[in-house]
Amino acid sequence: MNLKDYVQDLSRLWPEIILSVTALLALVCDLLMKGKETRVTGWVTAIGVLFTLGWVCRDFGDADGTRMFGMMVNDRFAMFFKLLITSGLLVVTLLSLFFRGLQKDGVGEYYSILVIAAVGACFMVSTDNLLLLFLALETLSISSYALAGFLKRDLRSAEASMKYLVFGALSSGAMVYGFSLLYGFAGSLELPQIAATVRTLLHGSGHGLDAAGIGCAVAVVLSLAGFGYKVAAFPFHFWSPDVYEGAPTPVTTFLAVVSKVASFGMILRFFGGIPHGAEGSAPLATVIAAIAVCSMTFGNLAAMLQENTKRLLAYSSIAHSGYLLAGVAALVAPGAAGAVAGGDAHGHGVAAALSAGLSGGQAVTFYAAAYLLMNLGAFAVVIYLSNRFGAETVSGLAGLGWKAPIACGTLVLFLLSLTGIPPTVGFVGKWYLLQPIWSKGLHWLAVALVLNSIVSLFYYFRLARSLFLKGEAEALASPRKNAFGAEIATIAVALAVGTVWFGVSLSWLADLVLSIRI
Amino acid sequence: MDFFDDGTPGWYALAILLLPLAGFCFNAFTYRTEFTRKRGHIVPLLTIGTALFCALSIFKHSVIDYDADHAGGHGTHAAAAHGAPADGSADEHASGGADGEHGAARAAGSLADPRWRWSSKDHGGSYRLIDTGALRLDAGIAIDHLTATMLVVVTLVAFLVHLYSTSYMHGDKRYSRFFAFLQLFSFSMLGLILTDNLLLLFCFWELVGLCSYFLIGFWFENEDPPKASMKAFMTNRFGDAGFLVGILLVYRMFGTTDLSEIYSKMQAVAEGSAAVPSLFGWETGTLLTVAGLCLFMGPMAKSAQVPMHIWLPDAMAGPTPVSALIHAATMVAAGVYMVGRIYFFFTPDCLAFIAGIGTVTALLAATIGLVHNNIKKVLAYSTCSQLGYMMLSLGVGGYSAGLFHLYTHAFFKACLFLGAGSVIHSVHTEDMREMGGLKEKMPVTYRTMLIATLALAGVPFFSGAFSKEMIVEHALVWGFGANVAKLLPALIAIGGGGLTFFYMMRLINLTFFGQPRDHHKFDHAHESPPAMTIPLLVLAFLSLFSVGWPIPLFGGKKLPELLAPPPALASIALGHDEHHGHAGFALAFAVLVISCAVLWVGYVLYKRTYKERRPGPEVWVARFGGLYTTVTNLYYFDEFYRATVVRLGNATARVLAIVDSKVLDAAVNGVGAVGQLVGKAFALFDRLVVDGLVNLWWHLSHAISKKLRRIQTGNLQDYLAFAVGGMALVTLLFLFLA
Amino acid sequence: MDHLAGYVFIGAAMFVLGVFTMVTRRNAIYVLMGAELILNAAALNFVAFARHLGNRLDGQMFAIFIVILAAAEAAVALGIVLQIHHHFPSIDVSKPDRLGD
Amino acid sequence: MISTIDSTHLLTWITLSPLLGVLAILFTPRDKADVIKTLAAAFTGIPLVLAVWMYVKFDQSLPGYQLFDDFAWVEAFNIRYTVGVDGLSSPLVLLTSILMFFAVFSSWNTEKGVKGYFMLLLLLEVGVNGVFVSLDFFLFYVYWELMLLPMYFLIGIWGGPRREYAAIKFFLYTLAGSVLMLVAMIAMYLHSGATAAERTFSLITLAQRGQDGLFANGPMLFGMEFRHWLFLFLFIGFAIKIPVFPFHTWLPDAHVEAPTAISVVLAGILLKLGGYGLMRMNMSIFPDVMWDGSGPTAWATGIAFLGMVNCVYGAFVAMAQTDMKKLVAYSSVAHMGFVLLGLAAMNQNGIAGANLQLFNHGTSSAMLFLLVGVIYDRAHHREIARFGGLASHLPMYASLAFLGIFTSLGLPGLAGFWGEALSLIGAYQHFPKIVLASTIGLIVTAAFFLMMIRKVFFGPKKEIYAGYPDLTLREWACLTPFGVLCILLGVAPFLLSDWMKPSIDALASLFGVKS
Repeated sequence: MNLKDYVQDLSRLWPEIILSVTALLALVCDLLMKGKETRVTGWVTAIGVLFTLGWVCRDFGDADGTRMFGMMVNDRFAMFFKLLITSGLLVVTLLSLFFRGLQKDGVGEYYSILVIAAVGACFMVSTDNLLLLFLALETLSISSYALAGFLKRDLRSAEASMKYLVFGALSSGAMVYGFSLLYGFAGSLELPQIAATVRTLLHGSGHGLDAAGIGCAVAVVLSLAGFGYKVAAFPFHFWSPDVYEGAPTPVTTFLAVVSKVASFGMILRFFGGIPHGAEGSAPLATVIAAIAVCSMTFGNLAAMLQENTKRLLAYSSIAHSGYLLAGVAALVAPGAAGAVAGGDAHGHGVAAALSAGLSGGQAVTFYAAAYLLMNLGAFAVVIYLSNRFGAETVSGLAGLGWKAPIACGTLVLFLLSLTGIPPTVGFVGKWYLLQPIWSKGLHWLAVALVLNSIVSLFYYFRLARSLFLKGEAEALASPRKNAFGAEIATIAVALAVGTVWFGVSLSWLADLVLSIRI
Repeated sequence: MDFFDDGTPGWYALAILLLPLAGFCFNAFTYRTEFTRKRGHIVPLLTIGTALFCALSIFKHSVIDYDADHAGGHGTHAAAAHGAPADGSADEHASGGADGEHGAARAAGSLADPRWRWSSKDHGGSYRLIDTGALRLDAGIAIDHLTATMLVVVTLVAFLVHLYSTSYMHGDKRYSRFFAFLQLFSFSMLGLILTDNLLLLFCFWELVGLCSYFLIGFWFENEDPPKASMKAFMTNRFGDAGFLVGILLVYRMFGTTDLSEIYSKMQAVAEGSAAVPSLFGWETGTLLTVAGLCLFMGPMAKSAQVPMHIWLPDAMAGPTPVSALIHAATMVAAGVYMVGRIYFFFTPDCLAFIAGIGTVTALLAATIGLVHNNIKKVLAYSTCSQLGYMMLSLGVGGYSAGLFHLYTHAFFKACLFLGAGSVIHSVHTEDMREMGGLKEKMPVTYRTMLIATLALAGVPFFSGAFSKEMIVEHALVWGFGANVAKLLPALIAIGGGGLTFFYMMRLINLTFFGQPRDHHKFDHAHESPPAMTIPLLVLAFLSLFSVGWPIPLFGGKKLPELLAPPPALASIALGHDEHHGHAGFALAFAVLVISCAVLWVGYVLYKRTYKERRPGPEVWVARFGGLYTTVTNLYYFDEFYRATVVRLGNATARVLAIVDSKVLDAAVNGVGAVGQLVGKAFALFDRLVVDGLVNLWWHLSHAISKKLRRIQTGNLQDYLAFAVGGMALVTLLFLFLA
Repeated sequence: MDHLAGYVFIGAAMFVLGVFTMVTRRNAIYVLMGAELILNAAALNFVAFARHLGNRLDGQMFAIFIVILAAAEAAVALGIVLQIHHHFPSIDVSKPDRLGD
Repeated sequence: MISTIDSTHLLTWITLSPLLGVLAILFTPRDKADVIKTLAAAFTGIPLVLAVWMYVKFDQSLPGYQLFDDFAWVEAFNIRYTVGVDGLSSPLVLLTSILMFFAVFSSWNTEKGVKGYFMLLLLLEVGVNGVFVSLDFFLFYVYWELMLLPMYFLIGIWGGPRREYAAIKFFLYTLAGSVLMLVAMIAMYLHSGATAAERTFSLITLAQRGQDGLFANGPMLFGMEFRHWLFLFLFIGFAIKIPVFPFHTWLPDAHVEAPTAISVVLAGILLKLGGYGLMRMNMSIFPDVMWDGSGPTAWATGIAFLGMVNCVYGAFVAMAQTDMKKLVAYSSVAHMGFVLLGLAAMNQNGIAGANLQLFNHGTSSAMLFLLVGVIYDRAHHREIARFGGLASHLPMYASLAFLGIFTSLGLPGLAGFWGEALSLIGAYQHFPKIVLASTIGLIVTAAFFLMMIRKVFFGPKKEIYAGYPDLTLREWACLTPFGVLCILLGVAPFLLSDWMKPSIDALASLFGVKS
């Protein structure tokens, strides 16, 4: 590889480069301000992220699947996830700017750590090499540990970061141990080759596994532990409610949204190579589906009695990981994508399968986008409410809907979307997910998924009930001044418009997602 | 279309039907105006008067003129009556090929209905209510002798009752509304008579029930009327449910509810050219019998036949003119009319059942009449009893006799009720023990009621005698040669005459004869104004100079002879085409003699008891204490219903337990209680089980949720342990699957 | 001949010991050492496999990066442990349990 | 398939014009309550006028769908915005438009959160009308779910004391039904063609392919045929809405707690969606599940049986109620049983009866709920036992109440009779025993309504009710149209049945009925 190619490849890395520069700029800016006027740093960061976002959009069409440095792929998939990461980052940056808890001096490096975490996320979704994947993941993780504990004076923040760190150390350790085994079996660090090896070793043809198969299964499970930790899937979710509650809310938002979406990008990269034509791995699919069902059920049931809104959203995000993992299960399950299981009346062949419908990967990709929109929105309103009314519990929200109808109205919309009710993007996401799940023959998974969305209604609408069904007179909290209410509400409204817009104007999104090959 | 051509009854029939409706609408929509509030009777009187005129015209046209022209006999009329087929100008509501079919059917068989019949559908006059493709409901008008006569009876009594009410209801705060309901009732009743479709008949059937409901409950501020009205409606609802099921069966068998189509389909069955689709694997005979019995459920309730008679006496809680019109002359007779209308449909078994029910009713109701002290209730039981006679007659094949009794009964019973109303109006009580000696004070009322009483009892030369004797004759002919049980109707019909005479004379005696027992009331008594006495006089005249006389108007025939029965298609279809012998002159004479004898016995008993008091009624009561109690308690029908439905398990014990208890609440309340009980049970089920399941799920998920939360201990190393355990479990699952 | 099985076995033992340490020891330093053990188990595996596959560079690179990351992680971890020590005068990892249901 | 597009986009206007109202109200200041109410009236008036125009434009002699509007929505999945009406849906569109218009008037007294209330009400109308006109399953589903949220808040915010419970119960039940419908929808879509290009959500195409036996050769899932699963999922979705025993318990709670206008909309329209859905989906797409070529299958018998249970059970439970509104609510359960019976009959009479019942129950139950609302406004309670003698105090009110009640108990000559009678006649062809059992429901229905009349309207005057004013002009204006409809459709049922007949014939022809 000569220098020219290097430069060529580097030119495809502009988003990451700009982000990195932004992180540096934020540090420099903080130094220049001598730790005062943190908001300047924040705005600088926001502009940098916005610039990155623009760049990603500009380059979106150029993504042609070329490999870079022998470790990364510049394809639409990566671009799409970078788009999600940067736009998520932008919102998180803005929310951080307006968050009360971060309205003090000496928090300037917060922004640079945030951006560095995002850089890790960007690399994570665009690499197809285990080593880089590991590095990117750790970049994201270590930055996140620091972010979670950022409010140094806050006891809960410290506890959160410690739990996050120790749990993360165990999980990522297990993962990297699993990686090492995979490396041993596949003899390569390239994901496609590893996927092919896994597919061969875990065919699940009913003869049981040989010794290599068992080892491979252990390796995959260990890797899954790492991924599961990253996306907070049962039983690797334990850190998340505590960390979500303890961390500053914008950081929680980042962890719950950006980090999780990026992790699903990584998971799709990892497992995307396993299905090949109509082949796949049935046992792997079942294991992932089992994790998915446990996650969604656990998340939803545990959320029912939560008082703390952030904790409630934490459990909700566990459930959503379950939904997304269900899509991953559909991805790795054998069977022609989009074909009806057993429905051979119309002569399905491989050719038909190729032209047939949505794959599990595409569905997860789309759902990740939907998840990003609606969860960002929900967190934005949570920040709004805590900023303006100091309300952080469900009962504390009582009657606030009448005091802040617009922001609370958008929250209801986000909750609707999280439940999966049209005309919102959350519904479209569920509908996208259900298609491959059903067509791969995982009917029980589809039914479990929809039943779970009924359970989720219980707690989502506990919030709505508190906000609106209680009278205005029951509102205890009085609005604070200087709470950046209008700013955050604007963000929430923008996200709400997006939630509805993508829930109604589907055509564009459908075409976009279908153009992503995964 | 020739529906409105001169010389057809179309216009008149339509006017009869719609005028009362218009009157109702007028009164209903203008009830706030001064005119309607004070003079609410004017429009109704006009409409019902016009309807009466129209009814008479139709009667003249269809019965008198027709019969004068076709004095030759029945058989040949049909073709002439239907000689002019409908021309092509029928509008889109006309029943296209239907009349052609009728014509063919009628011409074809000897089973054709030989009677005169005018159908508006043959003349393009029908109103298409609904057409689902499978069921086409064309409302048309069908008139035959039965109908035409019935029209006259109903409009005449209705007119007289309207007239009577102007005085009787004078000053009532809902004066105009009373007339509105009378009008609505007249409309419904006339519709019931005129319609040519079983389902529509059912519709009007329910509508008259509704009017009855509102009129019984007219004084709804009082305690009794609301209960009585509800009881009436509910009892009828039971009957109507059966009626409806009957209609469903008929529709399932013949695919139509049009009466003439049912007739022609039955004809085909009788001829053997068509079969009835089977149901539950029953044979045609069983099916027809069951359908007939279901249909008969309606008349049983409406005509207050045992065991569904319980509502009628209670219905006396309504204003007296209503009792006269609805609960004596017309609505309760609708059941009889309906049986007559679909007479061809009833199988011999079915008819025997009808006869049996009629017999029981005739006897039971008459015995209760013996002991009751409420003047209206005595009359009500008398009505029951007479309706039993009619059913009995129809059941034993006395088609014309039964219907003829309907007509005669309408007049004298209306007269009795209006007379009773006149008395009540005058003394302000319904209890006969507080009356007495009113003969002098109310001469017109007394005389007219006496005439009607004699007619009711069947004293020779009064109208009732003619019809009753015909009934007895038919019953005898039916019963002769068969087993003894089949003779019972005849015996009871004869014996019932004595009972009737007894209780009616008791009524007259207690009311008009002897010394006044309540002087305060007696002093205020006075003869009623002309608006009330004129109807009495008219009705008494009709009871006296009855239509039973062979008068020149009918071409020298008696009315009953015009009411020839239709062919008994059902019997023919089942191969039971046995013609009962006709009663000869000797039999008729014998019946006359026996009846007179029975009447005489009745009179003697009455005289010994009440005039000569040897022994007096008290002694009789003492002597037959048990029986007396039973009868005064109305045979415990109400209690029986309560007991059976309330406590299905120990019904018998319960009946015995309440023998001594006084007359309790209405049966419907009993049914209501059961309903409430069942309803409560269901509601409980709803709350405990159905909701319970949902709540259980809710609680369960809450419980699970609570348990699940426990693993989120907050202790980091627990988390780590759980995660490692989870990893192990997932690995095991993986290995297990692969 | 290479001794792959031996290396892998030792790696596995290190992994298990690491996990065991992390789960059972309360002292934050021990817990972090457990994490180091796990990471080093992976590193050992990588090197062993790389050698087994023919002296491949990629596996060895991985091992080196694991070491680097372990260092970075330790740095952040120690910072956090210090904070914990500041808030809860102890480095017992099971002490902070304010968060939780 | 879609012959001509309606150039005026009439149905789209009917459906979506209330959205303009939502926007208009959104930008009206909160304190201008009168303006908001007027806007709401105007923007429910527009669909009403347009729906009347639709009635005029609709060619009653044609069996298929008419007044199409159609364009691609998501081409990748063949999702189209297709709307059109036939004889089954267009009467319900008209009914919706009428009820919504009067619902606005009957909620004129609303004081709490006026802005939100009328916005949600208008949004609700979009959802309901949308469901009736949708000819694309996806669109149908979107509209179907669109109704949930407004209803939740309308009950939950403006309802009675237990409103929160009632609202979430309603929401949960309906959502439970609709997610199963979602699964069925996706399964049907995926099964409807081999390639993405062949797959469709079009209800017309799905019905066509379903009738050609497309779903008959699906896989066995957990021991039951594929099409039976789809049928079951769809049925549960609609059964909850109807509501069918044992899915009915949301109804009394929702009805009792909801404000009057919302009860009217619930009973008058939302219940109809279930019956409509059964015809449009279950019967049209899976005729072979209910009809095996010669007679009804166990599925049809089961539905008829549930219909009977609804009739009898609903009536008995209504009898035990002491709250007027709850009584009326349970009477709805009983009445909707006839719809099920009629549909299970699968012949012209039965389907016509079911459809008449849908429409007429819409008017009569709306009227009854309005009537209960009128008395509640005055007495502030609905305890049957505490009333009495109202016929003396409020004669006008009583007259209209009698009209409503007797329509509801199926008195011939009034609208309610035809639906019940035809359903029974139709069902009798296949299920004589079940029909016999349902007649118990007829009797009990009469019993509880009469009991209510006796206790509420009859009896001696009570002084506490002496001062109550009779109907106000607004109440009168709200009630009279329904009264007129009750009578008009009682004496001229052909106005409706002729309108529906071609479509009913087409539907019945799937079940061996030759028209």
